[in-house]
Amino acid sequence: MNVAVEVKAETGARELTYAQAIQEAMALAMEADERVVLMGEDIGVYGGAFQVTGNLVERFGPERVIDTPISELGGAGVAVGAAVTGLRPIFEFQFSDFATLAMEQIVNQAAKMRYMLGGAVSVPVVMRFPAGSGTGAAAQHSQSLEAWFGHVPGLKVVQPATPHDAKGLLLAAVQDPDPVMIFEHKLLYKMKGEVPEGFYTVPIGKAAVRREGRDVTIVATSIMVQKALDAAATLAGEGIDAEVIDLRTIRPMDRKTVVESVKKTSRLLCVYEGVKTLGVGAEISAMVAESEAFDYLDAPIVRLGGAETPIPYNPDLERATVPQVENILAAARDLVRGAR
Amino acid sequence: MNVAVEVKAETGARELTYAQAIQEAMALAMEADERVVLMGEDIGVYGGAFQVTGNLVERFGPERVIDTPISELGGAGVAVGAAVTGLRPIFEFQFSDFATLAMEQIVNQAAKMRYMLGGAVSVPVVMRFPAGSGTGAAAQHSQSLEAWFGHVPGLKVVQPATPHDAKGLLLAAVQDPDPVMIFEHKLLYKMKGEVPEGFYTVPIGKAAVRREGRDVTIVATSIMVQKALDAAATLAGEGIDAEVIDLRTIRPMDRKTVVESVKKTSRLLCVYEGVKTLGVGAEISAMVAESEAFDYLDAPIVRLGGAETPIPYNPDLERATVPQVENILAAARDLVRGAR
Amino acid sequence: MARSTKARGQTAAKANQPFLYRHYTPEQLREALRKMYLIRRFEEGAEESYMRGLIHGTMHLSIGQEASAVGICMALTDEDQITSTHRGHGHSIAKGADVKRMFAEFFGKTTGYCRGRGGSMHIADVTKGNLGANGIVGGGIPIAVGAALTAKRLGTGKVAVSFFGDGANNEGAFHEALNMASIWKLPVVFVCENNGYGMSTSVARSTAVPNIADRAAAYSMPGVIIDGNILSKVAEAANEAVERARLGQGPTLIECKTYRYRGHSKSDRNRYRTKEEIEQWMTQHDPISLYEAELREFGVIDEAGIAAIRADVEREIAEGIEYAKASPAPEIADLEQDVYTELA
Amino acid sequence: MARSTKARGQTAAKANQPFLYRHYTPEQLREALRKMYLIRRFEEGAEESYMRGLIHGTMHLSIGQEASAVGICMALTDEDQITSTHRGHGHSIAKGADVKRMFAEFFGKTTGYCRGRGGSMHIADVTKGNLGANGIVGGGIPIAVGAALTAKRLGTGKVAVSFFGDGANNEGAFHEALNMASIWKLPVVFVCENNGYGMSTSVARSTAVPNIADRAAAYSMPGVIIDGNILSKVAEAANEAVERARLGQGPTLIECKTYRYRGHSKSDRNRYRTKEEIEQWMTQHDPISLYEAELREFGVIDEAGIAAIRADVEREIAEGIEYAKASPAPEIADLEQDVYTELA
Ligand SMILES: Cc1ncc(C[n+]2csc(CCOP(=O)(O)OP(=O)(O)O)c2C)c(N)n1
Ligand SMILES: Cc1ncc(C[n+]2csc(CCOP(=O)(O)OP(=O)(O)O)c2C)c(N)n1
Ligand SMILES: [Mg+2]
Ligand SMILES: [Mg+2]
Repeated sequence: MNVAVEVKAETGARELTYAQAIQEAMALAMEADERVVLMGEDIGVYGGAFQVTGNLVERFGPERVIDTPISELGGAGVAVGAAVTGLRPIFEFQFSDFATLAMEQIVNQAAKMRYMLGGAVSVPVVMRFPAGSGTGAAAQHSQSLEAWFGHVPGLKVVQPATPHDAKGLLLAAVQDPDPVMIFEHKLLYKMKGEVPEGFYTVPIGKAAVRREGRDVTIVATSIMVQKALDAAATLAGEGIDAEVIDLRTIRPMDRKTVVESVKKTSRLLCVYEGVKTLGVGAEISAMVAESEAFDYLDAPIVRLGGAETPIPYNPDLERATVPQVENILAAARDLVRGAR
Repeated sequence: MNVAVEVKAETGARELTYAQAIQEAMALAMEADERVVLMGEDIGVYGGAFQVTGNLVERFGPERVIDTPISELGGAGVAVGAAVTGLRPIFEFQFSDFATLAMEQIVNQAAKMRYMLGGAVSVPVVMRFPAGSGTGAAAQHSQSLEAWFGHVPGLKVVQPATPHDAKGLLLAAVQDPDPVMIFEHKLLYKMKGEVPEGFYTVPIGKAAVRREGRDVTIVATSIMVQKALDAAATLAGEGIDAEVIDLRTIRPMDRKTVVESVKKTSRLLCVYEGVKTLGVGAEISAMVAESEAFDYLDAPIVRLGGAETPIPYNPDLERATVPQVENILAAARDLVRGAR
Repeated sequence: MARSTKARGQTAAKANQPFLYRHYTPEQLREALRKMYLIRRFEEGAEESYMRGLIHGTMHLSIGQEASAVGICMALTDEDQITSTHRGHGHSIAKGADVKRMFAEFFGKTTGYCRGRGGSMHIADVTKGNLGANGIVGGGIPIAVGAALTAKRLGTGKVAVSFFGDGANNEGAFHEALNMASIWKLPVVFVCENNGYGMSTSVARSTAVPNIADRAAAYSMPGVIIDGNILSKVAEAANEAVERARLGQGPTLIECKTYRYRGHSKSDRNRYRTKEEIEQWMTQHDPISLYEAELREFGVIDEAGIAAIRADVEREIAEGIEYAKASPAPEIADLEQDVYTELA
Repeated sequence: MARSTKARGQTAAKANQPFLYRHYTPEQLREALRKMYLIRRFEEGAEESYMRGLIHGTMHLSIGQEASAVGICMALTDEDQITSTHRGHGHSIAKGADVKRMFAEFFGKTTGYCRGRGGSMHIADVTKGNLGANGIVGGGIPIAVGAALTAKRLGTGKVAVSFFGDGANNEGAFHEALNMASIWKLPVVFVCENNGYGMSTSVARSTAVPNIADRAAAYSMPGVIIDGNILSKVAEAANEAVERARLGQGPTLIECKTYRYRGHSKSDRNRYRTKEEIEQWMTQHDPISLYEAELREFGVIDEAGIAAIRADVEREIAEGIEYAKASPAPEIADLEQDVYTELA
């Protein structure tokens, strides 16, 4: 079953945290399909480093909620091999930074296997990556590496920004026949939001317009979506009407939604946490600059991305490393008022 | 000694292949500084998978030309540890694709160690990555992954396009106190070109204008530079005067040279072999779109990058996967004649 | 080929024969010889086609290592799964692939196993349980463990086999995968084909133990060292390990000592070993010659039988090459097909 | 602290005493006790500061593991180098770091060892040979091998020590690094601090061998298992391994069996082990109590001496915290400093 449209659940929505929404999605997937297994470090009795798997091991047992040794490359490879042969593993990296140990299996094997074998197999593996800064964990536990994965044909890459999407995109990912990488921002885990009960999917590859506006398009990803909305609320008071797009999927990118928006607003601001250079915003910008929206542009395309530095430990430095609401405000004002 | 300018050798230049130029650079570096060691798989008696190290093991002995086991992560880590403690290792990956096994040491350790330790150490390691397609080696031996590295603060990333630069950038890299990643296109190894004798460096971070022109700026990397020049020659016959920039360094990118050129030509075409989405061209495009050159642009910014697919084995498919001269010609014509 | 139950209750005379001859029928034994020939002639045919420019890229020939591929796969059913290596033609044929479609793949044709996308380094036949050769040294080892996890979890009774070389044993993936297979008691057999070198680097220069199987103890699994050029020894070790796996007793590491006659790949100048060493293996310890002699000794085959097999193999190879030549090349327009699964 | 040559030619009576007491002077032995106290009180001080919101992020405390850090570093000179782990405060102090600058780092100040960029997980003191804690499990192991390569290549006579946990032994980096250290006979000592768990996962559930040192055989190096809570045993094993390394005889793997009293990090709910288990270790096998008793038994120290050390440590900790509080925070404008080396 591959649901291409967003199914609205019959039952009313409750408030759940982002982490709870993911956990609920995993539980639903496991109930519905016994081929679904969870793998990762300390996801069993510990409940996961961020308590996302919680007590699922009690419900589904250690045969389906599998604590792996600290072996990211091997673990990811086992998940890939299991996916090719009939399971539907959801593999949790404890921190997205540790993906650096498993790029071989993700990029050379999972992403390419179907192609290299001429379509003879599918690799329905889901990998979850707790990402981002803001926790004081410094340079090796705070990276936002989603751009790397967006550069790899064969992978799909999503970045849910709300509890609703965290659940819906995970359920879509589990059903997807191809490898799906989910980047979850650690600071979002405690964010609350409406989450429908029961089964629904959010389509991979579709952005969401979170706020309509006429003056400037702000395309944001992950935790930056809320910051962009906060900025937009302030901007509205200043007479600047911002459209905020939640990109949701990095690969394949929803060209149409972004391009249409820029044709309307004539201004584009990209906001993302990953390092600015060669980050997701570079692609958004380049995609628009080569599109039919180019002729509509009234101002340079501005990117607000992470600083060109590893994430520092000191909290004030750390905060200064990634875009904040005040940076979005300043950039949007400049863009619209033509300071640049 | 840190030479910031391009030193012209006294002695006349001879023709060397790109591979010979690299070998000569390594030999010079080893003669000048006994801390320089080479590490990699089969770089000793075998001479390297692409015969780049050749017979250096005979000249410098197995203690300085070190055959590693097939252990990319560990080998890279040993090189990093050696660099921090006083050696100047030049580490060869047999194929750049195998960097996927060593991203941890490159990205979490080499790139960040100086920063995490507040400047207490430097990591003068050089890593060489034979990259690119065109050899019929299929999806796991043909990738162009330089964009990933360009996204990582703490690394410097270069892509020499000529034998001259291959030697000069390698010598600059060996002297550099920070980790430098060198992406060498496999198809360039046999390319011949003038190479001065003796010691000289090509500055990291400076692009080269290979052909001046007024109608369109073509920014190309690595093997695409020659293709762009070939295209430019044809275009000249059609009355289109293309400026061709060899980017040379991916990180830090030479913003000024590119922006100045676009201000002159008003049109930008980016040509690179890596996958188009989130490849190097995305950054070039975005950098220009947010620069003062934006106001000079008369047409959308066009990117010609690799297809959104793993590299296929069949030679015709393989060729179709990456930009060729005819694609550059078509794109440049469209850009200048306003077909788009 | 599956284990024969028929072959079990044989005459008492057989009881003194080696395992192979007790366990398999004469037809199966002759089929094993045919496969060994087929592998060798396939690779010679591929080599020749390469020289003639019909195949491009590079290739890694396993000539000299046929007993290991065939002996291991004799213990497997068509449902059992293998992961293979860059030197994977032998595994592919031993696991039941059709040389027609293999040649077609090498020629880059749509009729090839990978529709021309994979070539030699990614040859696979999923219908026969071959999950594919692999361009990444050690890349297939965790994947085989994953296949074994599926088998255990879904109770399919399948066994997974991971082939890899001596060089691969120094990769982190080897370590991580063997450890997981052991703690989870998965039905997987690790087969190290130790041909003495990883490219130019000898085991002595790359590996801190004299035998790769010495490392089995680090994963609390049996480590078995065998002469990988003697088919009967390989098959016996394989059967034991596969049975152990199928009974839920966990993984085994088998080390087959063998040798490759050809260079590492098409660009090897053989500077790291002597002509004498190569000659010695070829003339004194060739797996096909050794097996043929054994079959004759046990009266399983005679000269005519061997000649028939050879002729049969020649025909199959010639037909395979013709098929490959005649097959259509892929359409450029289909370049991006199969990057993703097409959704219905 | 360096080996004392004075301590060698002592009276015959000493010959019956354990290695530690033969090898080191009473001052050195008392200094070892002081360091163990200092580590414990430093971590308690850090914990308290964390609770009071003076330190942010997370931290991994090594309380209960002090004997291993101190015992190993006793065998090292200031020039010898170590790589450490996420649980690295003890290694740092044992290798000679000043707690002032450690606190300052945890408080995110410019006077900290990493100028506020690194925090607990990257604490380092390169001037004393500590190349740094590491946020990546197993990340420091190859780096230590690299340090040993430098030592061998440049003939510096230095030895490198890599600390890591039991969990780290299942990382590919462990395997690759130990293999290279062995084939190249490098002056490096691998020290596994086996505290029974990698986060929540016990050795039994994660590792296919009962002892980590059982894996030493897979790299043809000595594997030594010791009670890591008995300082004298740790120091003896360390001296032997370091001497072996310095003599060019290659690496050793030492496994110190130990236990951490606190949770894995600040967010651990200890659901994977029992209160009784923790109590048992704390009351029956505390490394500081054990060492103190030994020192008393051998007459190296008395109550007053212990009290003096404790008071001294208290003062040092209090001063350290004050220093950290009073130190300046980094300037935001300096954010991108030290990403690259500034060229002259
Ligand atoms: C990760 C990785 N590193 C290096 C290579 C290049 N390479 C291909 S085969 C090979 C040697 C492999 O040796 P071994 O495992 O003994 O297999 P053999 O070739 O002897 O069959 C090397 C170094 C690779 N393909 N993948
Ligand atoms: C590569 C990597 N994987 C996972 C983690 C998360 N993590 C941090 S410490 C730890 C447990 C380490 O266990 P062990 O090596 O036994 O050291 P201990 O914490 O017991 O001192 C884990 C899983 C990490 N930091 N790095
Ligand atoms: Mg080999
Ligand atoms: Mg532990």
